[in-house]
Amino acid sequence: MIKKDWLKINHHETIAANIMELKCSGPLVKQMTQPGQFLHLRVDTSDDLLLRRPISICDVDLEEETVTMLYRVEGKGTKRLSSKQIGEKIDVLGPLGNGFPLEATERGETALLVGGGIGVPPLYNLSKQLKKRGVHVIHVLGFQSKENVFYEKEFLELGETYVVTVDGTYGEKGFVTDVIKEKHLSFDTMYTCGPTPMLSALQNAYSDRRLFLSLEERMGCGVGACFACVCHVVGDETGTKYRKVCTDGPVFPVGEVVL
Amino acid sequence: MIKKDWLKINHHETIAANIMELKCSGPLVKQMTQPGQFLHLRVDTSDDLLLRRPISICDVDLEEETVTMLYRVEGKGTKRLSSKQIGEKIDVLGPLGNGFPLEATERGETALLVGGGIGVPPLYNLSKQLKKRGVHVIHVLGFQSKENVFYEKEFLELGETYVVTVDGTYGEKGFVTDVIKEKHLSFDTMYTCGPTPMLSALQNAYSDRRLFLSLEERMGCGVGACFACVCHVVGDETGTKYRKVCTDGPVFPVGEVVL
Amino acid sequence: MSRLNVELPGLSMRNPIMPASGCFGFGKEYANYYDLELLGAIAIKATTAEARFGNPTPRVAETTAGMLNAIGLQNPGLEGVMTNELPWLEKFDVPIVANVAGTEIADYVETTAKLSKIKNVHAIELNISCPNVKKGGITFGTVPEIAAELTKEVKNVSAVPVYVKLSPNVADIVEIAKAVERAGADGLSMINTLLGMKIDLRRRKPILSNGYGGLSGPAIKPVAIRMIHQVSQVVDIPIIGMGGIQTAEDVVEFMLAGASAVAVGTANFTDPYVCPTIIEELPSLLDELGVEHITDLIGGSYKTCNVHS
Amino acid sequence: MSRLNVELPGLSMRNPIMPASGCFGFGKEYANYYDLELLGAIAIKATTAEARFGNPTPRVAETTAGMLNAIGLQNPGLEGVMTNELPWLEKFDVPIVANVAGTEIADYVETTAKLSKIKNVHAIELNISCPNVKKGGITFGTVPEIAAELTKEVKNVSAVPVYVKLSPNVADIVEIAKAVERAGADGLSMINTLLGMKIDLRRRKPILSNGYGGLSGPAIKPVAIRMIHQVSQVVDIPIIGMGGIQTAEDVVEFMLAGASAVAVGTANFTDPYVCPTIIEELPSLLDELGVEHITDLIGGSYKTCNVHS
Ligand SMILES: Cc1cc2nc3c(=O)[nH]c(=O)nc-3n(C[C@H](O)[C@H](O)[C@H](O)COP(=O)(O)OP(=O)(O)OC[C@H]3O[C@@H](n4cnc5c(N)ncnc54)[C@H](O)[C@@H]3O)c2cc1C
Ligand SMILES: Cc1cc2nc3c(=O)[nH]c(=O)nc-3n(C[C@H](O)[C@H](O)[C@H](O)COP(=O)(O)OP(=O)(O)OC[C@H]3O[C@@H](n4cnc5c(N)ncnc54)[C@H](O)[C@@H]3O)c2cc1C
Ligand SMILES: Cc1cc2nc3c(=O)[nH]c(=O)nc-3n(C[C@H](O)[C@H](O)[C@H](O)COP(=O)(O)O)c2cc1C
Ligand SMILES: Cc1cc2nc3c(=O)[nH]c(=O)nc-3n(C[C@H](O)[C@H](O)[C@H](O)COP(=O)(O)O)c2cc1C
Ligand code: FES
Ligand code: FES
Repeated sequence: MIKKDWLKINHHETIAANIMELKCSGPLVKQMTQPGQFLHLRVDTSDDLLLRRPISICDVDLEEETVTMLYRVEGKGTKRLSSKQIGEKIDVLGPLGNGFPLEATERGETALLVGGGIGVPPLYNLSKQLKKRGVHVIHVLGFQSKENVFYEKEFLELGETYVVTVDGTYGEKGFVTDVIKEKHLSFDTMYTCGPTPMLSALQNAYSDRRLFLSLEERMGCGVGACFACVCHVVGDETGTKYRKVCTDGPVFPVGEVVL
Repeated sequence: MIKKDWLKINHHETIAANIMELKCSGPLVKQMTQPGQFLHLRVDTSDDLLLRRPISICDVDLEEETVTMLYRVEGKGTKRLSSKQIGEKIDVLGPLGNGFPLEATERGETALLVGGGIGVPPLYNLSKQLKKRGVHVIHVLGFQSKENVFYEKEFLELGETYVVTVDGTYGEKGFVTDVIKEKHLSFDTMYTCGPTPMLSALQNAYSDRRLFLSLEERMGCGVGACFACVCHVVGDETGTKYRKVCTDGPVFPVGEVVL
Repeated sequence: MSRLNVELPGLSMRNPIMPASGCFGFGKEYANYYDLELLGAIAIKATTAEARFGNPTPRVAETTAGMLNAIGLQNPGLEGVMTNELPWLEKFDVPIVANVAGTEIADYVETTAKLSKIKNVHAIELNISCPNVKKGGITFGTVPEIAAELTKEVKNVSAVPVYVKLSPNVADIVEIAKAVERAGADGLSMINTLLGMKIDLRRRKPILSNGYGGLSGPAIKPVAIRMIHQVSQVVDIPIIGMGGIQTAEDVVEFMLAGASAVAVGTANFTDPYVCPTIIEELPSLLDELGVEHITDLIGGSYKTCNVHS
Repeated sequence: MSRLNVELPGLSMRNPIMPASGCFGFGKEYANYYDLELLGAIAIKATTAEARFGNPTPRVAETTAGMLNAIGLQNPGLEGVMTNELPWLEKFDVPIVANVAGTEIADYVETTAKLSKIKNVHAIELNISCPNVKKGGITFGTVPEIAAELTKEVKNVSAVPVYVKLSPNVADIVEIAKAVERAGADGLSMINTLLGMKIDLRRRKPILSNGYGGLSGPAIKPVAIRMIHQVSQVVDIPIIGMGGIQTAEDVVEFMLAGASAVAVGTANFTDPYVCPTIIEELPSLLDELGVEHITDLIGGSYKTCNVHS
């Protein structure tokens, strides 16, 4: 089974402030079946940037063998990635990690998908797949400000969608947790991805619920070999137990790892 | 006066085995008036290749503001350069150094231009300019093998041209010095550029003639500041005198520097 | 007819390529990518007497043509390695180099005594870049006498050859190398990482939670080549070379500098297939260079007798 | 209102940027590119008592994100520098740092005594990365006692403040730094190049005719940052930081690590305009980081009092 290949860029454009949408295709896409998994991208072949960049799978079209990624232009690597043109190829390793468990939610149940900023992308394919399984999906998407909002329309097409901005310039004002409370959103399962403070707030509020959190950590290998991305295990007295975000995660059930 | 600019690539193609012809344009070209000067190219902006590559000016069109360079794909830098596409821009510093003295040859006199391999390119614009001044030009161009021969037609248009290959697969067989002797080529001035063994052979044979040699040396700065490219001065007993290839050269009159 | 095999103390390698310690875990992960028997050997992650979690994250940072790591020797401890990791590796016919770390001599001795008796451990690699708690935190690898003492004690108990892995953070690598050779080392591994740091401009804090970390990758290759060139000419024991290797050309450069085999670290992260790719590319590179057997390259930058020209 | 000026012993700099010694000749060449008065200071090429031709060529080699040089201290000698180079620089209102090298203490003393009395020389930078012929070739900069002795002798004769330029090729940079501080150094320059090597695979010979050379460029930046971070916290004299600086961000990183000013070396070769470009970009970067005056950055990675957050 191939695990690394050169995918061809079909589409590459800015969809919000500093947020790019990247679509590329190749046979490797056939394996990208689990929402919440990530790809490890080599942004180019020059030797000044050695490490790959982990980017979540936002959506896949298995027929067309096309994968969509959304990324924020942050540092050196994503800046360089953003200059890639349609037709160029990009070295993709993956899919990697364990994604969101679809089977945790039964047909007819309600899943609340809560995303923060650049944690929103992996929820999109998750929502699509849950919906296809007959799950009722609700989305709460948090952003800094109006200019950072993306994919609202796409999520709306799948189900109820609340957009929240920290500064109130678009949608509700505040944090995702505020909206969940104010709107009295009820759910059977919550799936979330976003900045650690957001994950912590959700974990504290819903630790007794079916909650799955997708974590972020700086990575070396992305495949479990280098021990760069470990986190502690909840309740481990020895302090030596760990989970690797790259292979055991990035998605963990609430209560398994220390955020 | 600008000394460094981004030139736009207009043309980029292979013209012989591993030899590329690169044409690019921009206002900087206006300054490239002296044949034998060189440009210092930054092949790309990634940080793994820090040093610029010295490449001779092969030809210029001052009206069109276009410069032609011919280069051999050798190592990392020229390999990366060879992947640049038409329309891309390239960071060019120059023109640098002291080129061939046109005024050393009077109208009506004969100049013999002797090039070896990738030393051939700077002779092309030199020949054009000499011819324009009413100088009779003869070219002797040496290459390894048939597949390496380039620009024969271009030189033929300017004057008598002898091509020599080491293995005899094209033109005369042997070295440039053989041809000069066998054909009894007579000249008032000789201008030459090529590998050091060729320059040494010419220097030994014609040290009493008007002879100008273009040297090659590994460079740091290309502007005279780092002392990477120095050579000893002929007859200097102290051993501390020097010339810098990048600024005093690359062209030196015979007898000035130690090859 | 093999042109790539290399015979070193304890290690009968089908080619000179092994993944470097700490960059390949205990092999399980990369076994999903290719057959581990393609490799010349495998250097497994440092083992300490007790299990360790290591440093808080972030543990890695990228630098220009390099990376910093401060994993902090996370490992399951001697017991864990012996019961869970090494038995799993038994199914592969490839020699294992067990990297051993510690904070005092007794740790190294205990770990080596036990690990070296495991069937598939063919050599011990002593990681002497660790600070010695008993000597006030001085790194074992920076003081010749301490490095030698450690080597001697470990050699006393080891059932297999011992390679001492030198730290490049010293003024005189030759002195250390000679000291550990005299103390009985069967080989050297060089180099370990250079101590470095990167600061986050906005947070005004080091990116690594540990502050400093080890610099690896192509950035350090010239330092590795220089040290191997210096050391290989004055010791009689073989050197496993490492530091920034990414390609078959890099392997040749290390061997010309004086290495008898090499280890590939950081490059595994850039390309998980880098080791088998290098191994595949070596024969045609040897052809191009007119070299019959890869061992003809060893020390070729100073041994004139080997040059075909 | 200037936000960039820095006051150091002997050096009243309009901004913290100076070209590094050896990478800027004696200023003449880059004066064709821009007005040298834009610079905070200029560190001129190492001067030795006698004129030197230096090493045979090739003298430079490129490595990944770095370069090796073995110029061999080519310079016109004390007399030449005093009669031809320094007078030419007088027309620029910019402080000159005269880099001094030698092979024994007497050389350094002689050169410093004379150079430091020249009007536009505002500081001496002692290049202690040279081998000491009298001590069997041991590099001055690797033994604290020798470095201290040299510093003391030079301080005795210098008419201007003395910055000691430390070699990074040591196990314990802090020890050397403290020793030269105690011996009277007014400041430190760090770091000089790391010793490295590159081998030509086809010729089987080092690319540099000298064999080894000094590694500079972004490859070594993490080592420089780490050493400055270590040293600046334990000495009371200012540090001129260098090693791979290419951008305004790099300058900020060096100052957060503890440098009070910086020098830019190799980057001049990549871009002759790099120094003025950095100087131009600094104010907007300070704005972005919420820093009023550039000196507020100094040591910001460990001095919490300076952080605006
Ligand atoms: C499992 C996972 C999924 C992710 N999915 C997405 C996504 O879909 N879209 C998106 O925009 N971002 C995503 N991120 C974050 C993304 O990886 C970083 O923004 C990116 O690596 C930054 O690289 P850079 O070159 O811009 O920054 P640099 O600062 O140049 O990066 C330097 C190094 O730090 C690492 N790094 C820096 N920031 C982060 C971070 N936040 N998380 C992990 N490593 C980091 C880089 O990977 C690189 O190794 C994800 C991260 C993880 C761990
Ligand atoms: C004044 C001058 C004019 C030149 N004109 C031409 C020309 O018109 N066409 C052409 O093809 N070549 C020319 N060269 C040679 C050309 O500069 C080298 O072939 C080129 O730099 C090799 O770079 P690389 O990246 O392919 O090799 P690498 O091996 O990756 O280069 C590594 C480093 O070594 C330097 N280097 C390697 N070989 C040479 C060399 N032969 N001369 C100088 N530096 C070298 C590179 O510049 C670089 O700094 C000229 C050289 C000089 C000095
Ligand atoms: C993430 C990481 C972890 C490492 N862990 C160890 C280790 O446990 N023991 C050891 O001796 N060296 C360790 N090293 C050093 C490598 O084995 C190797 O010596 C060094 O990285 C240089 O090689 P490279 O440039 O190919 O990575 C580690 C290096 C990295 C990058
Ligand atoms: C070509 C070259 C010549 C150098 N010459 C000297 C010198 O004469 N004296 C000195 O103290 N340092 C010298 N150095 C070291 C630099 O001043 C600087 O310390 C080092 O290169 C690190 O900075 P960088 O990475 O910005 O180049 C030289 C460096 C280079 C690249
Ligand atoms: S990134 Fe290497 S173990 Fe997770
Ligand atoms: S290349 Fe720097 S002086 Fe010539």
